[in-house]
Amino acid sequence: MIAAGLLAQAGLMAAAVVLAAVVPARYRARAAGPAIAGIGVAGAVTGLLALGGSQGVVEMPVALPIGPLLLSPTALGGFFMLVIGIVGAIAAVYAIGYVHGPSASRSSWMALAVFLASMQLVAAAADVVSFLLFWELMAVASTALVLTEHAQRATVRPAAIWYAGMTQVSFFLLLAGFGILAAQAGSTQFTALAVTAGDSTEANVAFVCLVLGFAAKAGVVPLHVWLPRAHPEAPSHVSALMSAAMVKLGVYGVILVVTRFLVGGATWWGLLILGLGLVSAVYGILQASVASDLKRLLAYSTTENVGLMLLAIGSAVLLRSNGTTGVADVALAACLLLVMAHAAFKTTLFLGAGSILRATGERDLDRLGGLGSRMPLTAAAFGIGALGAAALPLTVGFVAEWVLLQALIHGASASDRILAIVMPLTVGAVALTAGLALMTFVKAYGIAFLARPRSQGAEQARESPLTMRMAMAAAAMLVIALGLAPGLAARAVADAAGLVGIGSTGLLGIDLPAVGALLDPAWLAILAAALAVPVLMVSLRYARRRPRREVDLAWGCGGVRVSPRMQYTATSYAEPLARIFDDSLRPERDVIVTHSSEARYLVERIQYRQRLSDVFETRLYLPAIGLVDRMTTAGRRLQNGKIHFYLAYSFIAFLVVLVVVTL
Amino acid sequence: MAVLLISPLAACLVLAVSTILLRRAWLNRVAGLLAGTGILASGLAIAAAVMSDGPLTAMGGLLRADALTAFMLIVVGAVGVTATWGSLAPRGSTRADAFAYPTLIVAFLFAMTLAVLADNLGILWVALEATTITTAFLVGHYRTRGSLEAAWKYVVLGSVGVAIALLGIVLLYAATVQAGQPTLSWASLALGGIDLDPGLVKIAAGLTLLGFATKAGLAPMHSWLPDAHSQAPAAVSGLMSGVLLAVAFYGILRIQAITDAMIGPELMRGLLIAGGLLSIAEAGALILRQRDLKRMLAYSSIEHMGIIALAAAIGGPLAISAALLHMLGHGLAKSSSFVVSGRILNVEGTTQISRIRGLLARRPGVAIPFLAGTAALLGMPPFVLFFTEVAIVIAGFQRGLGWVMAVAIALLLLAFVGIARHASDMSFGTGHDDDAPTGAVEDRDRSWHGPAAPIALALIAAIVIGLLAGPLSTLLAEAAATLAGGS
Amino acid sequence: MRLDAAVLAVTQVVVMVVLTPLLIGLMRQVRSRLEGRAGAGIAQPWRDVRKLLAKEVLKAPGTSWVQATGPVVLVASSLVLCALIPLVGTVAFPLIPDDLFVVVGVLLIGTVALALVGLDAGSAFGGMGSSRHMTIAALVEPTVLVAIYALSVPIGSSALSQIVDSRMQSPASIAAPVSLLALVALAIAVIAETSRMPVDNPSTHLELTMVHEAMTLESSGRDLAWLELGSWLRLAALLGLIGALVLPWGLATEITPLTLLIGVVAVTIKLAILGAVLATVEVFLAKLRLFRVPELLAGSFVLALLAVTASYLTVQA
Amino acid sequence: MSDAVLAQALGICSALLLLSAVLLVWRRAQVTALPLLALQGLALAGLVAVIAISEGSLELLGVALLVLLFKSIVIPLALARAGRGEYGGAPLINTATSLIAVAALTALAYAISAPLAVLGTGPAIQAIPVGIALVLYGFLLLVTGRHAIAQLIGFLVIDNGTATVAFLSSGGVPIIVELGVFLDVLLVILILYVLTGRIRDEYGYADLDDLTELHD
Repeated sequence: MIAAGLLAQAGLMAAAVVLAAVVPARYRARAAGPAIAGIGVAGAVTGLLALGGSQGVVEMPVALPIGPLLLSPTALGGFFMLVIGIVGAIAAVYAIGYVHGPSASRSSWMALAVFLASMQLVAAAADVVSFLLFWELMAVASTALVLTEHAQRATVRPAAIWYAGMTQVSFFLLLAGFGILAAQAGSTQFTALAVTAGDSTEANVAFVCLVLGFAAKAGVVPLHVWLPRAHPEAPSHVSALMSAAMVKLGVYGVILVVTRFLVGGATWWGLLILGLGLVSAVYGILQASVASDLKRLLAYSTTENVGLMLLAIGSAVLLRSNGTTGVADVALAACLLLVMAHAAFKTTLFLGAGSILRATGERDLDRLGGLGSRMPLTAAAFGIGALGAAALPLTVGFVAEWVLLQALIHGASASDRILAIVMPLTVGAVALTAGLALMTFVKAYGIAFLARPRSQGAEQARESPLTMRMAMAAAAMLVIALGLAPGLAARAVADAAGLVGIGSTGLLGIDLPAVGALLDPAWLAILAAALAVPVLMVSLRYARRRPRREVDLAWGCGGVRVSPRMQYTATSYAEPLARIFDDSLRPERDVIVTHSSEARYLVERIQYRQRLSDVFETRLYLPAIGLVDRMTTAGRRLQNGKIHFYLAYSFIAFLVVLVVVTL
Repeated sequence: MAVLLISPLAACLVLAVSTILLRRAWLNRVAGLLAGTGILASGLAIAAAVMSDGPLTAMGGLLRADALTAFMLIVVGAVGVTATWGSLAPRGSTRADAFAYPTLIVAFLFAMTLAVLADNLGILWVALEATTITTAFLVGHYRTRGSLEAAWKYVVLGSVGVAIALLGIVLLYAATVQAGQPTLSWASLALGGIDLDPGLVKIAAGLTLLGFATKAGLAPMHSWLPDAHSQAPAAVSGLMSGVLLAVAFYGILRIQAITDAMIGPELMRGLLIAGGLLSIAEAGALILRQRDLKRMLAYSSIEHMGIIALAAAIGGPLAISAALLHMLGHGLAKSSSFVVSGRILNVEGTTQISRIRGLLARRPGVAIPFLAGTAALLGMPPFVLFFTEVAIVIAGFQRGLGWVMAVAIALLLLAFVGIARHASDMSFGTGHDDDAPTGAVEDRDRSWHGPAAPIALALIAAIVIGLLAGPLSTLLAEAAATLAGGS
Repeated sequence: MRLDAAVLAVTQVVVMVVLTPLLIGLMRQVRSRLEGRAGAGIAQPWRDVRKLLAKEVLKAPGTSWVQATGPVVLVASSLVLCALIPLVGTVAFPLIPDDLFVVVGVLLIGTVALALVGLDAGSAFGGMGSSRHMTIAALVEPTVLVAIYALSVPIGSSALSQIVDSRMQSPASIAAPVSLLALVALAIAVIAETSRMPVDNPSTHLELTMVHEAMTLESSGRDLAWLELGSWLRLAALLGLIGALVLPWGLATEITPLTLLIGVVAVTIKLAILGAVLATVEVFLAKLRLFRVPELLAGSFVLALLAVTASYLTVQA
Repeated sequence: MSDAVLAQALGICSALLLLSAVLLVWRRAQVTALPLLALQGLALAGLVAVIAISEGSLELLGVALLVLLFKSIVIPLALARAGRGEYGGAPLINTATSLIAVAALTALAYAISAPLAVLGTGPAIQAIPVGIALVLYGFLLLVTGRHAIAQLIGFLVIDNGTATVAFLSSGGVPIIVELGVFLDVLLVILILYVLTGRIRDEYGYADLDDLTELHD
């Protein structure tokens, strides 16, 4: 069954590629879209089977004696395949209605099929070479997708280069890490790599390489720089796939490392992962909270969520080495729940952002507004996604964060000083993250959908076509359904990683006996509904008596003018925060005051400009790139065109070799 | 069976002579392609024969073919076909100086075939030097100042470098004379039966390696390469980058097999690692700020030869078969890329990277093969170079050369970023300076500007060979075993 | 058990709805008297709510469904808070534990509803208030969670009823340094979250200093009534929580009419005391500049963190 | 002829080879360079002839004649035609430095020839360092020579050195290889000759200083 599922994915991929290539442009979306959705469904079904314990192998021979390539998903792989498959299917359906211009081209559809299938097969890979193969294939396809609109915007090209470069960094790190492991194990098959590593130098180096490699793909600070550039430039269904599915494979990799390849190990392993997660979470959401480009905001929020996932993994590693395996399991469960939650709400949000982009041509929040009434379904779906991203109760985001916090507060113990210091700080950081996420998504939703339109595009927005609405609704429904019935998710998560002490209770609530906590959001919803009834009854009673009366203008203390430019914008909304975190965000601000020509005291206009760049990019990467640049510029002098120099190189090499061989 | 070995050489000779004597335009046009096809066919035939009957010999042992030979012949033939077919001039066009060109191309292919088939280090040397001779005027074909300069540098640096190899071969011969069994046959030497003085073998091996490394384009002996490759006509650049380097490296592999049998692998490993890392570093540094497309491709060849050198240093069945497959994959991809770069030069009038913009939007027929070739060269899956690079790194770690691999990987990143950035600068975007968004580019040029089939076939082959188990993997394994036979 | 919990929840909700306007009235009255004014009487807030409910609602152009639903969500969330927090008794629902993280989550739903209402009309003041409100909420969250963490460490659970229960059984723990630090931190957080002095001035009429008031500027009629009531309920519930933590006496541990009565009386007294104290303190405080608020909150975060660290020391001892 | 005479002849030829090479480095003018090159060819031919006689090999005698014909007559004459009397500017390093370099390279040649002692103890083996020194000098000429002809001469000196080593160490490589090598070298010289002409046509002189158009 598993083998059939894997072959079905490959077959559907081939079919989708062929369809995309041969079907004429008019029908292309309707032909390729469903085929790609099929890839996702096949992946989800295969993943579900693998999660349920089915096993199966697909072998593929290669020319070199490093094969055969093995595909055989484990339960954990199946879990990720399931998540990716569902996201993929939704995004593919969405794409049918969404694609236009370059994103409707042959190459774009072909790349999409390859992208989705290779992501799913990464989760199925059971040996180093096939893992790296599909990993890199996924990178190539996604780079092609990021480049889709290269002829439309000048920002696409640098984004793709950053992405390709960082992806290659990730690939090389993984190659080195896996190389070390394979050399140690004498085999490239995962089953052989699965050895408990001692505290050897090789294990340490391999650990760092692998974790950093996966972290780069997951968009973890400080390797995240590609993410806020690439995600916004890609077409939105691709952004959704990248953000909700692809970066998860980085998390998958880290989990593989700590639960399969390098089990146990030094305390600093756990601290490293936790530290990376902590910094990513806080930095990511801080950047998101001050971003005004909607897709950039969502991209940084991905960094935040991946940070939380890593933080959970790091705590699990620390707790396991401390001996509290029950709590460690809860932490790992939190990570997987976060994966699921993030996949659900980030899909919703990116699809929503795409819907906005398609309707208005804008992704700058400062130019949106008033879309709630113009695009009701998009507004509702985006709203639900935003609630999820803000981790508010009744959404899956809340469940995941709740489990994480339960693990964290039960993790510390007085006997372990490191944990006693680390855990409170972690809780504080998670809380700050949650608070800023709340602010971020209130801003995103409030500025985009409420108030009056801030641009012509927003003014004339119309609701998106059916397939897009279907996809958004499905994704939003997942956010709520998993939030109300997390029991199912909990069971899946427990199966995926072989965790004990995670179960379901009540109306599919979640039960964590290891930390003595349980939560049944369905009952909470019922309670809330029951309490809301009398309030609503009162409201309705008065509403019938005194209906709402439309007025011409809002009041605004008498200060509201007609111009929508008088409204608060995303930039102004985040301004207090940008000021508070001035030291870590380092925004560039220009205030240009033009005085009236008649009198210096009169101001004709004031221009305020604020640019937020990524601190890591400007402080870490650009200097490093500059250094390499200077070195290569110096290196160019070696090849200065003078044949005498060239002969001298040969001569020197000759002399050196002579000396070496006669020594 | 001896006829199998002689036939490709004879065919090339006949073709070369006919181009001189007959002076038929159609023959001149397709002579290179015919020679390439012949070599490819004989390579396949020899491969089949070798795999069923073991090594073949001819002409009193001067020519010999084993699995490695057969594989190299396939490389020469396949790249020859790609490069010559891909840059086939339109029918009826006349080229200045056209009569020498086809003759030299065929002679060039002949020399490489001879180098691969000869079971004598002396003849191998002669054949390698002959490649310099035949390509000198090909490099200088365009008769511009640049090509003249390139030709001069090429001949001087190439000959001087190869002269060092001759010194090494001479010393090796002296050692065999002293041991009482004078021979230059690598087949006999690699068996390890002859008791040579290790000190002498070390000198001989070091010098031969250095000499062949010149032709193989390994730093610091590579200086001729970017100039020659950038100035030669596209087909010649493709042939030089795609096979000449590989054939020279074949010489290194033969020497290595001999020394491994006699003095152990340490010396060659050390030298090859130094050369490999230097090459990758040099290539990475110069690609990053490269201004010319063809020079960039040339440096990429240096980078790939560095990778192959590292693989040779690692040794063992996995690394060696990866190195061999890498040669084939690189040959196919690089010759296609050079052919496409020739088309870019034709249609854009320049190979300056900064003056080529928006290629994909304006000329998809050229840009798509260019991008595909670049992806292949960058080791992106599903192209075969992905598998070989992964295999080489894994083999390196298995050999305990972890730090070497780490450094190599870090340096490869430079080359990757450089090539990726240049390729994307040239291909993507609108092609207008201001990068203003344009809905549709008006005069979109979909023509391939040359035969599409060879490029497509070469790139498809560069994918397929990685996934082709069965006969290919047997051939590779046997070829690797040939080299490891003595140790 | 579940029935018990339901009875308790209903009691708490009803009691709080009745008491809250009176509490606000009390606080205003205390303040008026201290400032030398007569005051409007304790029941004035009640009258205000009733009046507002009956008034016509004005709908500005561009406003959306948020204008109408936001206030209802705020009130509902506040009511859920009243049901979950152990105000009258410590009998919790088995499947909806009064887990502190859940409580905070519900609280935040109200915060968000309020912030969205502020943004809905598109007036500059609404946005300003909303922005400030959310900024403060974001910065308060670490303090709240870490303070909760500190309180949960000694008993190994984050369920409020269990925390309060354990305090009832060993009153000495209330005065422990851990508890004091955590309570101070929590109190600051509550003040910030409910927009009281010195973070926000609830009775300000200067638009540029407003936080809470700015968000409700565009609401009228029953919307405004619900917004006011919801916010008051939040304040009351949180004060009640602090009351239960500081003075955990009088809470019903099992549900009988008598214990319920005692609980109701106790919570009334506690709220009255805390309200009066808060109002008194507020008279002597000036509102902080907005950009000084983070300092206050950072301070409270440090207190909470110290509390956690201290709690490990205590456990060890 | 007796061994002693042969050894004597061998010594004279080796000394002439070395001397001509040192003088080539020292005196940088075409007027002297080409005769010196011819002298070197002559010495090499003599060396081959001596070895041929000592081994009684007719083949080698033929080789000696070929060497004589080409290396001491044809090539120097051809170069004289190609060079047209020019020899470019002064070498890149001055004469004193060149001579110090020569001394150092000679010492190096002897130092690295130590492992070659295993080949035997005869006078031929003793003279091998001369061949290696020639190769090194040739390189020096190449690296410092500014003119095309100067580089050609450097290349020829390297080739002479290699040949010297070949003949001294083993009496020459197999004849087919020997012929191939010879042909190759001739062709390379021919090509460089043609290219020199083209460079002159293009630039008006055959100085290599201006050949720096291709660079990074």
